[in-house]
Amino acid sequence: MFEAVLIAGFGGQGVLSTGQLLAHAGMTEGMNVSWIPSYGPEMRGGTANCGVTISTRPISSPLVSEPTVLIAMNRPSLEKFENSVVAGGIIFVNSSLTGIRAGRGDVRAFYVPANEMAEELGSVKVANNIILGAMIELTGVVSPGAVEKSLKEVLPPHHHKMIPLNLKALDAGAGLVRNRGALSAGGGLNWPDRGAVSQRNGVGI
Amino acid sequence: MFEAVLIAGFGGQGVLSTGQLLAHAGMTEGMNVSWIPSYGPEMRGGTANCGVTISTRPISSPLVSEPTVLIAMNRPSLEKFENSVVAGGIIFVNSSLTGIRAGRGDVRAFYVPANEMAEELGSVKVANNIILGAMIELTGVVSPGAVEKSLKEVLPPHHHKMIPLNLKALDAGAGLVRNRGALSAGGGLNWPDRGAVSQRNGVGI
Amino acid sequence: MKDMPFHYCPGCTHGIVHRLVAEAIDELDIFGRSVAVGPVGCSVFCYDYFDCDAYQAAHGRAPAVATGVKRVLPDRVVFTYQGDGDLAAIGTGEIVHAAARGENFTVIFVNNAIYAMTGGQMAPTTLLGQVTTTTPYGRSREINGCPVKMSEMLSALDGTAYVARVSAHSPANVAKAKKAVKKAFEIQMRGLGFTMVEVLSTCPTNWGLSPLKALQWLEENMIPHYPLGEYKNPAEVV
Amino acid sequence: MKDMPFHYCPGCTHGIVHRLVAEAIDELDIFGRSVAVGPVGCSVFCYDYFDCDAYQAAHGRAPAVATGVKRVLPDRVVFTYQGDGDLAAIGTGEIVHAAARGENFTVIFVNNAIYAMTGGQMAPTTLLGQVTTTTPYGRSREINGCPVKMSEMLSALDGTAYVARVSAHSPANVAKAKKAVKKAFEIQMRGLGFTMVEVLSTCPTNWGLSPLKALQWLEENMIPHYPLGEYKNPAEVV
Amino acid sequence: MPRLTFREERCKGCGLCRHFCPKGVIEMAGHINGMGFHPATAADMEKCAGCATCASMCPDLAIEVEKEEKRIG
Amino acid sequence: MPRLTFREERCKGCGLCRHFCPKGVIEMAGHINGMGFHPATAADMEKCAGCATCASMCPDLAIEVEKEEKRIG
Amino acid sequence: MAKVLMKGNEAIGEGAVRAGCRYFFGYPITPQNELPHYLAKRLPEVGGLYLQAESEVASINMVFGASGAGARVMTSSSGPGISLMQEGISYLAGANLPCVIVNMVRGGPGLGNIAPAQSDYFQATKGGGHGDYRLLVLAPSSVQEIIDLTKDAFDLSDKYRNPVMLLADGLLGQMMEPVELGEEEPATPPEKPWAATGRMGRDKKNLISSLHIVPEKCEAHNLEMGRKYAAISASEQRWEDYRTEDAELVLVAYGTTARICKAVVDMFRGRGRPVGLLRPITLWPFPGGRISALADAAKYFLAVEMSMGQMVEDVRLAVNGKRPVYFYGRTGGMIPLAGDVYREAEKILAGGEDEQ
Amino acid sequence: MAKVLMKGNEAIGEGAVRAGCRYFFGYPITPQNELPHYLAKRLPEVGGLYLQAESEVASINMVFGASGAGARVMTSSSGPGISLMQEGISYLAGANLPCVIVNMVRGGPGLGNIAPAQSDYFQATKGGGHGDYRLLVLAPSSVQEIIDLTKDAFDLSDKYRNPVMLLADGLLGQMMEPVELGEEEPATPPEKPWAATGRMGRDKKNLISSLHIVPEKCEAHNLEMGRKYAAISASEQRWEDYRTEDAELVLVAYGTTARICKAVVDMFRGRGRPVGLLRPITLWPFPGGRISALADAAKYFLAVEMSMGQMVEDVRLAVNGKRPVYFYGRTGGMIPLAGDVYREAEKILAGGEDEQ
Ligand SMILES: Cc1ncc(C[n+]2csc(CCOP(=O)(O)OP(=O)(O)O)c2C)c(N)n1
Ligand SMILES: Cc1ncc(C[n+]2csc(CCOP(=O)(O)OP(=O)(O)O)c2C)c(N)n1
Ligand code: SF4
Ligand code: SF4
Ligand code: SF4
Ligand code: SF4
Ligand code: SF4
Ligand code: SF4
Ligand SMILES: [Mg+2]
Ligand SMILES: [Mg+2]
Repeated sequence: MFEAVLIAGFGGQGVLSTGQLLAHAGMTEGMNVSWIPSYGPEMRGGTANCGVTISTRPISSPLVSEPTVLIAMNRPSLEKFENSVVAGGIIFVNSSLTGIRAGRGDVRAFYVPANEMAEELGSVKVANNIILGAMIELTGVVSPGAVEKSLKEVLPPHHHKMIPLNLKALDAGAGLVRNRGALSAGGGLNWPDRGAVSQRNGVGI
Repeated sequence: MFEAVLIAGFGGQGVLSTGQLLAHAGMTEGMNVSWIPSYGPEMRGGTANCGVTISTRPISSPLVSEPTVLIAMNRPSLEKFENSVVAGGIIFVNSSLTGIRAGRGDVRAFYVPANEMAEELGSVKVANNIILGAMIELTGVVSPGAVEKSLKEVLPPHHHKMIPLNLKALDAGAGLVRNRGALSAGGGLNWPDRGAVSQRNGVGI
Repeated sequence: MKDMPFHYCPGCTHGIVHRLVAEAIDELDIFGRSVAVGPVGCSVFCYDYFDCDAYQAAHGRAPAVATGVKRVLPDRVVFTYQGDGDLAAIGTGEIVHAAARGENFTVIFVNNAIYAMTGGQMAPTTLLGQVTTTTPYGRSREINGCPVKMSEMLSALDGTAYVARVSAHSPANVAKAKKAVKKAFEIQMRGLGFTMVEVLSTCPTNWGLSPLKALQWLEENMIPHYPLGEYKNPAEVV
Repeated sequence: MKDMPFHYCPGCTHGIVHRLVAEAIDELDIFGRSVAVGPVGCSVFCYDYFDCDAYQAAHGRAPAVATGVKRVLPDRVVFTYQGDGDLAAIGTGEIVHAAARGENFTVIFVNNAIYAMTGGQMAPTTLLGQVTTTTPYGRSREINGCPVKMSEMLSALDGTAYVARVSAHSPANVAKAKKAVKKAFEIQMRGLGFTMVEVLSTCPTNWGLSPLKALQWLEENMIPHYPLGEYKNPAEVV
Repeated sequence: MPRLTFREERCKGCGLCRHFCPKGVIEMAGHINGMGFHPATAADMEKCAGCATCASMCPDLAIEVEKEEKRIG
Repeated sequence: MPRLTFREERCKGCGLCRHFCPKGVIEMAGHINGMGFHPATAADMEKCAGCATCASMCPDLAIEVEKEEKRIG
Repeated sequence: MAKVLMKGNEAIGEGAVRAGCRYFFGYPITPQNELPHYLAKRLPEVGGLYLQAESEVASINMVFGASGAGARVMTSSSGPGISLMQEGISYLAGANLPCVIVNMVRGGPGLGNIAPAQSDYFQATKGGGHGDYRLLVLAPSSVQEIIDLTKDAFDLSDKYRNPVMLLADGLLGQMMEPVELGEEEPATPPEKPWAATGRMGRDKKNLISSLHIVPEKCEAHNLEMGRKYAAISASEQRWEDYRTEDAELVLVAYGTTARICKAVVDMFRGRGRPVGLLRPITLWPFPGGRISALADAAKYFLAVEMSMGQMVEDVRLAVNGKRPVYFYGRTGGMIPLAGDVYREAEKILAGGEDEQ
Repeated sequence: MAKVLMKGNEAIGEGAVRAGCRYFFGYPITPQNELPHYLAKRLPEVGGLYLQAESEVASINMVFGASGAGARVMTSSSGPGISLMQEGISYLAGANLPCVIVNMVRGGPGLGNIAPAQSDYFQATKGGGHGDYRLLVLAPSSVQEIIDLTKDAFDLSDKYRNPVMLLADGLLGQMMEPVELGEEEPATPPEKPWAATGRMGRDKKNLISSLHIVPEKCEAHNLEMGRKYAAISASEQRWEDYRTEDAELVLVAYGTTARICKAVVDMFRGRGRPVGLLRPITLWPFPGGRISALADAAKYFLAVEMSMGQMVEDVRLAVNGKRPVYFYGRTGGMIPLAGDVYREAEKILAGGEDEQ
């Protein structure tokens, strides 16, 4: 098993901690893992991304230059990284903040209106976990149980009260996958207009 | 012609400027010259020395590690440098501040009670020029005229009033040599007791 | 000011201070002969916004760079723009001696009580008790000493012509800040010596506060320790 | 004090200051737990004379070195001995921040208005008009600014406990200097914070004056610019 | 009536303008701009006094106020 | 009578002791010491008050004054 | 024991605490900030001190004082800050003081950027400061190795009374990997009878100094240091051989680039082609002996660095003309990709590349 | 024209003034003080400015500002001070700024002493600061050459927009020799349209910066610098061949040691023995091409330095295993004597010496 996951978005969207959660879950399941951020000065507004490698064999290079999975939390991320995905790879797109579709035909792309779904759940902050839930449900790279266990370790104690909400988000993402059944590459999924939150349940992944 | 002259004494005895005067005179006469100090922090009390090389051929190394002439203005200088003098070389000793004699048999040594002579002339500061005068008279490495010319260049203008005194000192030194006639190596010269200024004319060089 | 969006976080008062400087340059009509010397800190890209000729100085060394510039070009209007880490920590020697020499340039000193760019570490200006990434238990007087008051300290030097501390936490204070910045430039233009305007500023991101709460925190916590006012005026001006 | 002759020039008051420090250590009976941190300057060999454990710090960095020592060994009595070039020029950042942190050691600051060891160049403390090897036309306010008053400047910091300026130019002043040095050590021993004694001192060699004339020059020229007195006392002591 | 222009693409939704506007003119928009923020907008332009307080507190040069000739930002 | 000891080998002939001695006890010797200086010496020990002023101004720890138990330098 | 997921920077901090380091003096700079953040929390827990200095110059001189007083002490920075420390580092080396200095290298020169780089190799290994001195330079390439080498850094530093530099790049500092921390054993730093701690009745005074005003003594001191360096060179060279047994082409790379080169070696080996990697773990002393030995059998060498070519000089000195030595590098914060290194290596194997 | 007797340090000052340098920022340190003393007097005479900075860190950053403003500008120091300048030097190189930096090398490491040395060679030539940059390094060996190279230093610096270091030792700085100053010609520094002087109506703004936050751009900048360095390497290597025609043994030495080695060569030649001297004048770019060419005929090389062995690495890189390269050095302020070098050379000629 080998997955190289690239998670990218605006600074502040929590892409780094989502990656850490994923890496930690991999470690919990006894895999070799590495997590590596693109880091920048403190100022907000730029893009942030991190690469997580999860593998049954020792990891030689921790760099994720050719991801097997891309999670694009906003439009610039999709534009910047779409082409780096390996042929046959998977792209998850946060359709709430993207407004465009992936152009490649040799990868599978899924569109999740994560911001709207998250706001519905009660906090836009869990948008990333909605997509993460979908991703692990689809790829099986780690088990939901491992993620749940890791949440406790990764979140600082004073944030443990957020765990139920995070689990809900993960489950909502997984639900999208479970409910869609067979997924077709390029997924003939439509995506909502900006702000058209009411459509979100109709689209899913 | 090649002379490598080492002039050594207490800091403050003017050994560095005496060396500069000699080097300048050599330059004035169209020779290749170099002057090189042992330099130290500003504090007084240590020993200072400089090496002057005067040569008809280009000077490869300006270091004076094996002087042909040593001028020892005090006792530590004689002790430190006596052995470095080349066989057949010459040592001038300021007997006013030395109290010991050179021990080597393969060099010629001359003892000049320079401090006492200088005080007699009016200033202890010209002690070095007394020995310099003796040295150039004996070796002929530069002409007295060149030294006189150089004095004007080397002394800052506000010290030009000191030139006559310096010339007198040079001449007094030269006089020692002239008056002694043939000089024997190791010069059977006696030297004065400390402070026994009255004896000085009897000793000369 | 070049028309490009600032890279600062939402509500960061660096942007306000930038505008004040730009307005002073415009109002004094000195754009063509202005030279900016930028720091290392969140405002490291300030040269992108000030459209005049500019230098990106090493961390803390803007006053030395500005000295070099101004000594070569004495008729230009030179200013540095520096954070509190830049000016009050690593750059202490340079600012003290530029002030002592009475270097004839203007320093815009943005004090936000923190090293913002590097992730919210304690600065010499961090308040007692303030939690930062390097004072997780709060700044303690025993370990780190008291916050350093640069305006007071530099005013004690004979070389300083004009030193003022202003704040960006409310419209009225921004208006005063604007006057101080302009005055500093004017004094420089008259060749009267070293001028510095310290602007108390916010860092919502590293303080962990909303932009608005940050302004309040500034008012309630910083101003008592860093009193506002003009600390020094040149004899020629008083 | 080790019994070896000082390397200082005739009449140099560094020797007097050395003796005062040694006497304070003796009288307080703290020799065994004293640690000296020496500078780069004419007193670079001071570790040879103080017979306690010692450090030879980089030029200007004695306060940083002393910080390292004292933080590891808080029950020792640590002092730095620094010249005006060392402390007021290259070491500005280190002295300001040691003072600001309230580091609990003592600084003996020997101000002779010149860089002596390197041959008499201008120091930040050199007086206006004073001729040095790098101000051959006399120090000018326009080019070099005004002489820096460290005791005044450091007193403005909250971290300083005791700051005094004394002089070595006459027996009465030497007696006062001795009291100040001893008091500084005592305050350190009580853990009250940063203590500094600035001693106005002569450099006959680089001033180009006889030892006696140098004392007079100090009295007539330095003291008017550098007023003597205690600039700061800890609350606990006043 | 004074003219108030929001340069939406520069706005970071910090809300300082809204807070300091003495007339309650400004609100945050429901939509998100290119940088991902809810931009400020004039909800009730009628009330605007043209005092430019909003512009003076805007850290992002996102507001232009024109009142007669006066122009800030 | 107080005892005054000059450590001649440390003396640099600066003359400060002579200048500050309130009783005119001290003179510079005619001879030169190992470092090349004319050392200070007690010319008229009778007059010495044992005040130790000389020692307090000596930069070279070259003077010891003993007066009863007191000892400086 | 359970594994922990840790950032490289934090791993240095934990490694240091476990090595008995109780004093850290530093000044913030990206990309090493997680280290001071970690220690600011962690050191007080174990009775230690995290002190933020006013500058890197002050930091390194505080280290001088603390080390002289006998403590295990560390500082950390990156490019610009390390440059500011050069005088202090030279003083530490000259005074025979142990300490650990971390350089999380970023893109240069000047302010450059904060992305990972290896362009401070010369500065670290040849002496960025003045005078004849050397630092021991350790180059980890995984978070686990960071923990292990941090401990070794303190031990080596005390053993030889010499500063040790831990040289990594921003990527290693920021990266997270699972690490095995092991049992926390009490560190046992050696006695330091030379430390200047106040005499406290000791017969002779201790002096911490790098001053030797008499040239003869200064030379003797340098020769003494030279003997120490020769001993270190003889016994402390460390490296990892990765599939070099029969390699025709030997890649030489350290730190992050070594990770990438391992992937390249695996790609070649997967295709049955004899390519290996020599990974220097000590950059000084450089494992020149091992490289020289490899040069007897291998045909080509390729140094891969995140720089314009610095370590390659040491590879050339070791190979000493026996075989061609090629160089491939990215710089300014760019990281070589395995594919690019692979292509470069293929060109060499095909014999079509000029040595440069 | 009449000759003048001048100290090396003063000669730098006069050379600088004649090269059109009007700004000097510096901080005192032995053994270069005669240079600031000279300029403090001389610069005001020609309308220039001598400004004493509060430290070497401030000096080099003042140089940054003055150079950015278009001036010919210089600073000077020795060992410890030069170490403190390393961050600033890296910034200057990164911002493509011309300037001349003098290092009158003294004994190290640490405070060391003030006697002459050559132990800052690595620092000067490999980059004591962080990042991939180079300084041009010129090494005069007589007072006359100091005058000439000082002028060249400014020209090269402006030509390549790169800092140039004049590397000498305390002995050269303190020594006096007669020099021919020549006519004082007005210097003609090139136009500097890139200087940040205030726009004064200029269309585009000028920015002096070493910041390239985006790694791709930082790499491009480094590659651009790399091309510049390649051009310098190709056209600016300078050396003196002294009786190398038929030399079996080639001594390699610069500065003061080259003077001594000339005496050694003369001693050998006087006895009819084929010994020569290759004197690098540029230490970077190092005249490796010339040495490599000599290695075709010569049998042995002996590098002589006042250090523990630094330049010898560059000699080895140039010789690249073709011939044995020996080293003889004194350090810590000690100066090799001609007689000692002679004996060392004789051992090599007799074949009894191991390469080390
Ligand atoms: C020599 C050096 N040391 C450290 C840094 C890292 N650094 C960059 S910005 C900064 C602090 C900035 O704080 P401040 O000056 O207060 O500016 P702010 O970001 O708060 O506006 C530091 C420490 C650096 N770039 N160079
Ligand atoms: C980094 C560095 N810069 C410069 C020097 C040279 N230096 C030695 S002592 C000194 C100045 C000493 O002046 P001060 O501190 O006033 O002491 P004084 O000799 O007057 O007692 C200088 C500049 C040095 N050793 N190290
Ligand atoms: S980190 Fe703080 S100072 Fe920096 S841009 Fe953000 S709010 Fe402003
Ligand atoms: S140079 Fe001046 S300070 Fe130094 S020892 Fe001599 S008199 Fe004292
Ligand atoms: S101009 Fe004044 S009234 Fe109008 S929106 Fe702005 S702050 Fe409100
Ligand atoms: S103050 Fe400016 S940036 Fe903030 S919300 Fe208002 S318009 Fe937007
Ligand atoms: S003790 Fe007093 S009276 Fe006696 S010699 Fe000394 S100064 Fe004069
Ligand atoms: S004061 Fe001391 S050194 Fe000076 S003359 Fe008197 S005894 Fe000698
Ligand atoms: Mg700040
Ligand atoms: Mg001084």
